[in-house]
Amino acid sequence: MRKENNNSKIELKTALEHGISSNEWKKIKRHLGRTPNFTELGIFSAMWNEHCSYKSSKIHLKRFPTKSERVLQGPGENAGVIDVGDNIGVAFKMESHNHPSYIEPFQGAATGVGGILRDIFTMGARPIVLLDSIHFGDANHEKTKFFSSSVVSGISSYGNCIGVPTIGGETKFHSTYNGNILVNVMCAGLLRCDKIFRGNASGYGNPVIYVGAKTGRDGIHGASMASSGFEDSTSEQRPTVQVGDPFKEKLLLEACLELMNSDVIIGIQDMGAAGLTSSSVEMASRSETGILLELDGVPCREPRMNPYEMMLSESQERMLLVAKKGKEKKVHEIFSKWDLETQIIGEVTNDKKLKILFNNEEVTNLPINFLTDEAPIYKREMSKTRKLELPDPIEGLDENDNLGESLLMLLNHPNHGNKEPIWEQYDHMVQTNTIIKPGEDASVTRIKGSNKALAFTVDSNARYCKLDPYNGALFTIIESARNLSCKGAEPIALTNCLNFGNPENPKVMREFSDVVDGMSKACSELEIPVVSGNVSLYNETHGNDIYPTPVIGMVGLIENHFLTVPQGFRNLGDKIFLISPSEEIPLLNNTPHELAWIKTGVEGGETPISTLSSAKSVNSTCQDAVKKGLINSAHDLGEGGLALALAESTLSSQSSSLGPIVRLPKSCAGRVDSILFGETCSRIIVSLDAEHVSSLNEISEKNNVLLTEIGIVGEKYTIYSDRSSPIIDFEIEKIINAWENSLKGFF
Amino acid sequence: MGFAVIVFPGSNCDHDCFHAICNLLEKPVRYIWHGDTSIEKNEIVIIPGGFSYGDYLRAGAIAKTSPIMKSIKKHANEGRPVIGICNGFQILAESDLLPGTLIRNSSLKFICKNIWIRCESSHSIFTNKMKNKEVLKMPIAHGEGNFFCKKNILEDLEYNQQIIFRYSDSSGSIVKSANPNGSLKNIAGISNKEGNVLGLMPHPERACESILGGKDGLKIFSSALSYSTS
Amino acid sequence: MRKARIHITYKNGVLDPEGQTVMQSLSSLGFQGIEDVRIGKFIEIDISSVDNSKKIAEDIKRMCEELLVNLVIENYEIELD
Amino acid sequence: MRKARIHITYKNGVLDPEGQTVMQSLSSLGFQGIEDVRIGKFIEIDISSVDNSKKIAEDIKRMCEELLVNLVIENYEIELD
Ligand SMILES: Nc1ncnc2c1ncn2[C@@H]1O[C@H](COP(=O)(O)OP(=O)(O)O)[C@@H](O)[C@H]1O
Ligand SMILES: [Mg+2]
Repeated sequence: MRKENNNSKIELKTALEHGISSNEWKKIKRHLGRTPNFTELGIFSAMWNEHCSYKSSKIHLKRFPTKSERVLQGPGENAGVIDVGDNIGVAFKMESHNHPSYIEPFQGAATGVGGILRDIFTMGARPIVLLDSIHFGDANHEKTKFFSSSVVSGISSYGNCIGVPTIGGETKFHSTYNGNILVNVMCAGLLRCDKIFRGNASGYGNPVIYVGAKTGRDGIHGASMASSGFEDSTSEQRPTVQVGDPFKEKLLLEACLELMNSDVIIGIQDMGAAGLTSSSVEMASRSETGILLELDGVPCREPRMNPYEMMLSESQERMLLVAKKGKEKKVHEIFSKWDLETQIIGEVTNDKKLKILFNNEEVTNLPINFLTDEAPIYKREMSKTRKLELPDPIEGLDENDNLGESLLMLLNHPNHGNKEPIWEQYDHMVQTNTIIKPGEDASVTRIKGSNKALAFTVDSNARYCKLDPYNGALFTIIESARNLSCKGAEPIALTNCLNFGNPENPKVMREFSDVVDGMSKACSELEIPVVSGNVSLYNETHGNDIYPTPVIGMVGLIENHFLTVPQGFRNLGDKIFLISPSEEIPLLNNTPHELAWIKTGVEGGETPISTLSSAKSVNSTCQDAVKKGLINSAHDLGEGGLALALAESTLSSQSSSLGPIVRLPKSCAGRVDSILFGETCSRIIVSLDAEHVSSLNEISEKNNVLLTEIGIVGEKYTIYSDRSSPIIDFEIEKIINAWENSLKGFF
Repeated sequence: MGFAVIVFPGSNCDHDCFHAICNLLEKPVRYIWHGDTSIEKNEIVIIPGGFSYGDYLRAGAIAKTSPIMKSIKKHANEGRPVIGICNGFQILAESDLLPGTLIRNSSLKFICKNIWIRCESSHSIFTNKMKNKEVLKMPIAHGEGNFFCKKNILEDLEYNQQIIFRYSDSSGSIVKSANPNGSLKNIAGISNKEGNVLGLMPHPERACESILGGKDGLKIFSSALSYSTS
Repeated sequence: MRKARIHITYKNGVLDPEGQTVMQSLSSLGFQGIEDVRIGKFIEIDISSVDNSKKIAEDIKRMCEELLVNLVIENYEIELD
Repeated sequence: MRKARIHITYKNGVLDPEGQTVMQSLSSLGFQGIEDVRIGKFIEIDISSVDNSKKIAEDIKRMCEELLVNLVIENYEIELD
């Protein structure tokens, strides 16, 4: 607990301890014409830190395309909203909870879920799905199992209790996250397009109401913690851990949605990081008003809490709302029905200031716009763009290695093994809409009361982004769009979480900028706007920055939910085709990155890309084929290339006795291992009944993509090259056995 | 004649049950808030799944103190049908409307997946639309579904034919590998001695449409309905 | 202000899956000679009351029987400061 | 055979949602004057060991720190019979 009170004179040293730089400190004193008191300093530290102000990233994020005919709300609100027709809107966003999850993985992950849920229902949307992107250290690192199992139980305990299905996600292990795990959670909800709520504090004299859990000393300095790197001893940060209460959140969710249906509130916002401070300031800022808070009314969990602590507490499951004057009673009634207490703690004012009273004393008086619009923005130094000139990892692979063994090795690796132990712990079926379950390229949820369905995917590819940030980011967006297309969904918008190292390192800032450029380019050409997102910087330990890890969460629209397909093979005798770009694929791009990394630990070579126009054509071809009901399965080729994709379509098959019998096309040149495991952008394998082949051909020609017949669905996993004896020939069992238990003990 | 879905703070399968009855079974259904007390005599009560009161203390423990529980007890004691699904089963066990108790899964983990259950007799109120020993496919989604009771109670359950569903494999064999949570004797659902109160861990309301993987769940609701109307 | 401390433990013969799992994990961590692990609850209740100890003790007992304890599988013990 | 009894409780200032919810529910059952409810764990471990008390106590301490207790948010106390 902080000993200073509001009368002690604040020195630069204290400001520095609060993460306020000496220049910022000067700026504050100059603008105010005085030295801020301790509570005010706390408020600055919260508002001006990286987490709230985006001071290092803001100038870059402006480059994202954020508009389309469907976008009803772009970045800047609690969540973005898109219009999917019939007055149905989808609100969605992704949030990181990396640092809290490293300190206490169960609670950190759980409260991460809580935070993103609140962002969604404050928009007036009922949350319909959660997805998680989780990155852990090397699978053999001593702490990895502790982190992976705790994070998954944390997500599961919170999401399951609330009753929002976790329908998808991604899980990766890599040594770059040994000292800094990533926990990103995405949530989407449904609302009526004509009833979007925003975090506004308008109407002078309207009451400001506090609702939800009591305020404790949780996470004081949590927001600042999230913005500074880790040192060895996390023990000093321990008392700030926040414990989540999913039950209270469920009550808040139901009460808020009921409230929003009753025409009594103006605006509502979650007290997330930097709690009461950021919620009140941001609401006033959006409406260009002021707020007067009387902190004596704040419900406190602990005795003798002072204004500084109340303003900075990060206790979970709390909301701030502005109601219409005279409707306080109605607000109170609705919340009490849900066993929640409300407390009026202030009002909207017209002086554009944040004023705070405590014990009849004014403890804060700060101009709102100085806290928000005039918060520092940095154009951080960047090193020159430089592709890492690393050797192509195929050089380390022995051409004569047994190819079957290589496949089994991939299947047995935690990054590709069976993820069921994770998603079986998540209630992925509640709300009875999940029509494509986790374990696929994308998951699909239907919208009751309409024919529509939504497809969701989260993807990242840190290795490609490390090797080549611009193209890595481009690749990731293309991959997400392709994942959705495999379900027959049209990609319509995305959210993202940009997980990077220390922005004060010019190399990191260069990576950041290039990733933003790559994303922007892909988004504008594919016409997929960015509608919300989150930036997590200072992901580093001992000066080692993590690989740049932009995580993309993309939403796709399916007009007829009966027309979507799984990734697993369905019928014996179906033909297997490969859809790929018509442009010539340089052999160089066919690098078996994942296999090389698993076998030799080497990462290098080129990040695979395709032109955006050919990516679009491949995606459209698949979408059209699904929409016309031509194909029975579709699966994206990603890490591990063709061989792994075929294995996944085998493993996902309901029947557990169907597998590919494939002959590598003559047109494939180069080393066989590179053809089997090489990672080329924009390829999809589909299976279909012979009678639909000609129709598929027509679509492919129309879209100008290459359609290659590679085999049929049989009862084994068999691959031939040009010789008469197969190069891989496995019973399905063998594939299953290698894959099934590779994550034993991790979750 | 219709269904009433009880809503506790923290229920989260209430909407799903409502949807299943209203749109798939196409029968009348309404919600009853846990703070209310009136149940119509001819209503079939469903206590849905979820985490009533966060499942704090013990799953279902706090819910049993809600006002509606008195009315449910009365309803049950008058021989009218009550179905507790998942958390609803836990609440019924806590309220002594059903014997035994549901403790943590033997894996200590929450499990959500499709499983098979076998209906032990087609004579009960809730299985009269099924064949004897019919095997049904249905999801489970729980962390505390491990049915436990004392030996003498288990004997009573068997003797009185109160075991309505057991976890089985797809062919109907009651084997250990088909038991997802460690329940005694693979028990997935039981009734009270009179047979009008059913508790089961699997979620029939999630298995009422082909697009979600099957319609077996409807049979439980329609059995209860045909009993009530007869 | 009075303080009640309540210990809730499983009855003999009741399965304790959590205790069993913890026991296994402890053994695999290398701890030897562990014969049994039982995991119960420990509840502390603060009461401000003008009632006498007897009344408070009765209240606490009722709390246990009505809510805190599942008498089918659990035992409890109350200590009142 | 030795018996260790371990009490695990939340650290001061850490939210105890379970305790808070139980407190509300006790109040709505009509119990008055309840100021706080905290719910912790109570673990009993039986050890058959030829070691001396000091060694056993050290072992139990290590069990707590390595497995039983989440030191970030919980405190513990050990009693050894
Ligand atoms: N953390 C998770 N939560 C939910 N679902 C997951 C999670 N991790 C993986 N999955 C499911 O398993 C599938 C395969 O996972 P993964 O191997 O990580 O993805 P990819 O095939 O994109 O490399 C994902 O598409 C997803 O549906
Ligand atoms: Mg993927």
